Amino acid sequence: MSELDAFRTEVREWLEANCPPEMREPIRDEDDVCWGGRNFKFKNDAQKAWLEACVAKGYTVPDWPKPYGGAGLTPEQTKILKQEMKRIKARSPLDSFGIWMLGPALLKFGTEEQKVHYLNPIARGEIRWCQGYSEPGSGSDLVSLQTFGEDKGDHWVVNGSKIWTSYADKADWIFCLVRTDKTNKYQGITFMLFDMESPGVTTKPILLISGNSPFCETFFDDVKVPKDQFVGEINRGWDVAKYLLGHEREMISGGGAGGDMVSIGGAFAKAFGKNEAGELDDPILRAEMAAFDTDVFAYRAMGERFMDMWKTGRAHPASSNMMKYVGTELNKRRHELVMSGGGSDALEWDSEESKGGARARSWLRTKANSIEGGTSEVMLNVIAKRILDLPGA
Amino acid sequence: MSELDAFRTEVREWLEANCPPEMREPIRDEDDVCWGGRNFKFKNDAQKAWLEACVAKGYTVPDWPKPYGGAGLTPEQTKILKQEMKRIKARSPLDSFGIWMLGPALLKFGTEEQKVHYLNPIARGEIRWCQGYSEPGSGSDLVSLQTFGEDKGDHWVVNGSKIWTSYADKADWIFCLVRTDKTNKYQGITFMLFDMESPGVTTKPILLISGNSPFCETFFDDVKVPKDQFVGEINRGWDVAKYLLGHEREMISGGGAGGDMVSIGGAFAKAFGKNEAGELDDPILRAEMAAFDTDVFAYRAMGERFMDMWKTGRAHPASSNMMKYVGTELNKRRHELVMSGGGSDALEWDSEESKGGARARSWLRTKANSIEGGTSEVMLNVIAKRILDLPGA
Amino acid sequence: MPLYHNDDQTMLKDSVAPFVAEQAPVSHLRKLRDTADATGFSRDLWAQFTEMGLPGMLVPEAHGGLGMGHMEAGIVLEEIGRNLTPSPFLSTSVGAVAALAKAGGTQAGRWLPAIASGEAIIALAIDEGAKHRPDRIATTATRAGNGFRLEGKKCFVLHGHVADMSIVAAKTDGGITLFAVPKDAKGVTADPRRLVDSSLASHVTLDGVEVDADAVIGEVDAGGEILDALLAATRTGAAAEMVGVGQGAMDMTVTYLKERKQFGKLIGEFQGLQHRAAHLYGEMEVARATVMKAQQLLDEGSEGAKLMVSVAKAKAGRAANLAVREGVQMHGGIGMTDEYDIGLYMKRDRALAEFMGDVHYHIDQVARMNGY
Amino acid sequence: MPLYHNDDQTMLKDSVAPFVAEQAPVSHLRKLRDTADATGFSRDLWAQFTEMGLPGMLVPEAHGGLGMGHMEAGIVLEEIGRNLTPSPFLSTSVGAVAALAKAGGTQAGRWLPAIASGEAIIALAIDEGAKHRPDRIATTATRAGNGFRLEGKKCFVLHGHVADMSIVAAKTDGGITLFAVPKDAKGVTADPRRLVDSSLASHVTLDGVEVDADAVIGEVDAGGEILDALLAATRTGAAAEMVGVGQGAMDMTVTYLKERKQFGKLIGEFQGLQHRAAHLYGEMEVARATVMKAQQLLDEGSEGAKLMVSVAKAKAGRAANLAVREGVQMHGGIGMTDEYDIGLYMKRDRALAEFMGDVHYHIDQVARMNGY
Repeated sequence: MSELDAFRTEVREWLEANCPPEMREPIRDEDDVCWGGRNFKFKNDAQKAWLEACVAKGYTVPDWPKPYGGAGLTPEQTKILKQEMKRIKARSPLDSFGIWMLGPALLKFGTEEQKVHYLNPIARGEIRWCQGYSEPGSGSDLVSLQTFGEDKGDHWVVNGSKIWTSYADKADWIFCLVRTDKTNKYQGITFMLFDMESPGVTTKPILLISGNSPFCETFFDDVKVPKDQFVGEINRGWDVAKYLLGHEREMISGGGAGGDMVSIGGAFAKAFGKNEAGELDDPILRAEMAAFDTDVFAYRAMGERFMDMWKTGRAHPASSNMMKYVGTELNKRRHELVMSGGGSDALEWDSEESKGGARARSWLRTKANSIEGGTSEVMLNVIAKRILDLPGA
Repeated sequence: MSELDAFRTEVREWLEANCPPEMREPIRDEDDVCWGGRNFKFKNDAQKAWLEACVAKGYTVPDWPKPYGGAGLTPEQTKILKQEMKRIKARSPLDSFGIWMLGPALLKFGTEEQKVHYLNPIARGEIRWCQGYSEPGSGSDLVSLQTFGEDKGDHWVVNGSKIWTSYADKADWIFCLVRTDKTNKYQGITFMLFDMESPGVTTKPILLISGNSPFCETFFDDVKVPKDQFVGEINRGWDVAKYLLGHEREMISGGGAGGDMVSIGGAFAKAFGKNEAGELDDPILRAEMAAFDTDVFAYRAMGERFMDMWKTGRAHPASSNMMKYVGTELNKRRHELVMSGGGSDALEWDSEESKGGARARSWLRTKANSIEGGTSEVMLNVIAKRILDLPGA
Repeated sequence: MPLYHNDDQTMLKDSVAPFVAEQAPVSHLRKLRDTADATGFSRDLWAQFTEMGLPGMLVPEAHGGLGMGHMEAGIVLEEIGRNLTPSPFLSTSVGAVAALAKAGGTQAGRWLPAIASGEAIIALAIDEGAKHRPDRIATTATRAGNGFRLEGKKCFVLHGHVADMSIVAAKTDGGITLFAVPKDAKGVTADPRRLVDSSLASHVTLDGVEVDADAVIGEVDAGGEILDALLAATRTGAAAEMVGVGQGAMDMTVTYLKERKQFGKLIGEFQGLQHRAAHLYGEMEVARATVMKAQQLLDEGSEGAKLMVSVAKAKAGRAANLAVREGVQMHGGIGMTDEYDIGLYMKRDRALAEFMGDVHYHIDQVARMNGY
Repeated sequence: MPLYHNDDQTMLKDSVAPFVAEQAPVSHLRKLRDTADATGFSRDLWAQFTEMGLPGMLVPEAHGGLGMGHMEAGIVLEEIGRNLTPSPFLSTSVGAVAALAKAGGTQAGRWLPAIASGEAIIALAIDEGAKHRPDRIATTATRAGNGFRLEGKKCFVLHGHVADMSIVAAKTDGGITLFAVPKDAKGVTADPRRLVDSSLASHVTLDGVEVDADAVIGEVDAGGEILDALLAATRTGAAAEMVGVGQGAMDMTVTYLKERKQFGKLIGEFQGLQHRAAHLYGEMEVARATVMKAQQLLDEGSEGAKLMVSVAKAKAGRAANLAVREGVQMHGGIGMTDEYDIGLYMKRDRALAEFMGDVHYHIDQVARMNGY
């Protein structure tokens, strides 16, 4: 038996022993997600036990080095762990922006001290992070950021506001782009970290068209931030932000916002019935679903190729923009078809049968796919300039 | 009986007596079209007799005033004449750029003397005109015209070249945009008329992807043009050209390049057969054809509304650009579907069964619809700026 | 008739447009929504509609209405669409009136004046499943005593929980028959559901509902033609409302393009967005012309109306859908917030798209009517 | 296996790409076309292909070939597509080889070595109508003497008039049987037609053609699976060629955008065109990945191959069609001239789109394979 096979057996046994049955049920709603953090309330004992078991093994961040709270697994081992978890339908023990975003930034740009200091609490689910990039009025245009940190020797005093800060009302700390040099429009931004309990920080949830409020507006009024709480270099926060945007896009295009890339027509054939020829009994919708399915299977192939190339450095650095563009547009189309297939049932907004309007709300939610993490228009600009090398403008 | 009814009866009788049976057959190819001109060879006696009969009545240009060779019909009478000709499937007695383009320009901008002098030979099919707008390297950008007419007192000396001059190799005269003032980029252009037999004029047909050569490159090498051969004002040729472009676009969008706006699916159902449910037996193609047909019927309604509004001055002046855009894009889609419906038969290029590759050649021809007379991109720019009033750039 | 509004129609528009914009703008919808209004529309507003004579505009003059046509109703519906105004106008004053006027007889005499006077709200109980399939009605009406006994389930019945009468399509021995089922009929239960656009539509159960013989609208077994009239009118009306929704969304978006700056420019200066906005404008103009053509053909009683009605519902559906999608996308993040109106346009468009047959249904009808 | 070319495949590409670009660029096609060549391809070029070992690249080593896979064949086909090179590679070296290798037996022994040595050109006589419907074969093969008698009509048979052998699909008592029909068989007439892309495809008449029992490829009545192998290989190959055509058209167009000036700017500076070019790039990348995935699954003998082959043919069809349409439009007037190459890309794309099932056919297959 190869080492990897041995590892697989070990993981399988560990999961069997440690993953509670409740944690093998599908996620039903937001409440089932374990976000961690100072004020997090576990939904039940199983959720808590599962997190603690994973923390002990380093399995909340299996590929991070052990000194930072990970399990130090190789990419092959990480893949096996994921496969085995998927096999038993284990829920993710811990989700957080700390794991997805700040962690990778610190691993790349952080000092050794910062890594130890910040990554461990993330891995243990003790500190929940949020992200502060966009500002009212800036949107896709990060150059126009206005939030300013005035240099006061050993600390900055930060004033301004952020928008689209995910779950800022529930987060403990924020990683945040703050202008620290007004003379340099393109640079002059620092990637700061600070506690959301700092005096002067307030948050206000934003109600979305889906009826949910996953985002906030966040206001900074003379917030004191110690001068050692930044990542990368002062005035070079761009480098960190760009790296993270690429990382986010990779996540989104690698499946996240791409949604379930499975056939849509097959599922609807049941709801619609079939005609004598065995075809879904709405010929035009059938045609649109078949065209969509064709695009889904094709996109899945591209996703595989992209990941294969990305991992081995063969992908064009801007190709994640293309994946993001194609994947998010496709996902929006999927949900238009889901609504169409669902007919008047799918219009229901709060009935029990509709699971509280789940289809309608998801459909509306997908409209943000092509806006968040860089709009489709920005993606197309980047492809045009950086991949096709089209001239200025 | 109303006056119009009486007119209809009169027209009907006249057509019965004067339109030869051969002239009631559908046009099969280019050869069947009567273009007139100095060197025109009639295909047969019927074609000649039909032209002469119409010339005598003023029916080649029925709505032009009688002194210019027309019949002086009112719009209502003109409509009746067209209806009656269509009823018996009468061919057009005379087609020409003189009738379609130069005529309307002269009627609007010409002096009385010019109208009498130029319009009568057009109405009689004696002089065949061609149009010289585009130049190599200018395309949609008429501001960059280079062909220059140097002022020599009583004449200009014209040097330069034109491209996309339709049938220039067969035309007798040309109406042509010539720069006469180099200091004014946006004005400084004169709408000149001159004889293609003038010394220094040469033409070279351009072979198109359809295999036809309806256009030429035309070269001017010290061509002498008398100073009275222009329309409108010197250095204000733009006004005339713009008027004509609008007129051309109106023609195109009013049906010309819009092609036959009839159901495409019905015709193909015969070729494909139907399934037990009576549906065209290629479900995806059927869906595309049905979506296309829906768009065709919709476009036809817009065409009717556009003409109703245009005639009574209710249409936005730039709405012809919108009609042109929508209509030409639709016609390209039609021919993609025709090719798809025709399958491998429609690929044939010169076989007898395929009528010399008629479908394939027509399909390729339609690709120019969204280029000639202003590209789709230019149309969209105009709509954005002039109708939606979007800002600069 | 030319395909633009004549002077009378322009006058109508000039009075209706400011009325709706002032009395029932988008904030009116928000208020109903945020107070979880249980009616689905404002009865005060309906009283104002009545003062304007709107509920009975299609009702024949003999029955106390204005005897106007679909072109005129479309003018009102476009403004309703542009302002996202909740109202029973489409079901009651367009769909029900078309059916009753076509049928004549007792029920027409009873309900048309009540519609014209603003007293009666009528619901259309046609659909029986999540998708519109009026050729597959399973609800049955069997002879019982002097009348009929109705058995079946209906859904997507707008205003079904508050309507004074519902027009119910049911299968009878020899065809389809339409019935006027009053609100208080025994065995009828309406279960209202809040929809994505905050309107209320009911699942209606007909459990052994007994009605008199004169509850039949028109003749027994001959409801097919009346149903066709109802469907044609309601579809065309929904299409007109969608033109209003699309136009409202497009106008908001074009305005935004002229105000919002990004990368140091007004975003409306970017050719990428300009071309998309111009394309949308073209699609909206096509939809508008198509809807007017359908209205004209209906008003003329032309044979070609049926085809053009399906074309109109399909085309208005595509164009309005494009308008709201482009609207949300071009607004960027703010377009995703509940505070901003563009998302409400997307929601209303979605509900109207489904009502009385979606784009796919009507494209399929176009194919069938052309023999393939 | 990762979804990119490995080192050996990259080496193959590095040798094939310059070879095709130098020996058979677009001007090569023009020359054949302008001299009204009656063969449909250059036999000299085919001899050069043979020197490179290309005709037999898919032929098993036991039969004198290189025993490579569809991924490798795709590399060659992409270059053929990019240069619009006329050749019998797809029919002979991909489609016919797939069928013969799958079947084995006498015909494999006879023809595979001849293909590998460049001596044999093979045509695929599958289609019987203007549209590809391989599940509705009407050509019959009835037992006669020691062999079979073939009766029927085939069309869209590329190289049919010059092929040394044609693979003919026919109905037999218990299924489909494939036959190797040699060029000189009595009763076969091939009527070559010039197609829009200047290639030659024949209408083939089989008028009582008598063949020996050993003309059967594989087993009698068991041709379905062999035909499936032929179709899967040819469709995937055509898709790979279309990726080449689309890529060639896109590259020409992007280059043009960087050179052509209008209104005082390079047209590639206009965001309207930039976004369309970027969108096209995305579609081409999707198509490329999909075609590679289909090749990989075919090479692995995976069950999922059939679905992915249809996805690939459909997706490559859509992407290449977009590439040539955008190519002609963005080139403007010059794109309409015969002198410029972009129109030739549009023509080749059209022929390939139709070959072995068009986009509609394959989208429909995707639906069927997913049970709806």
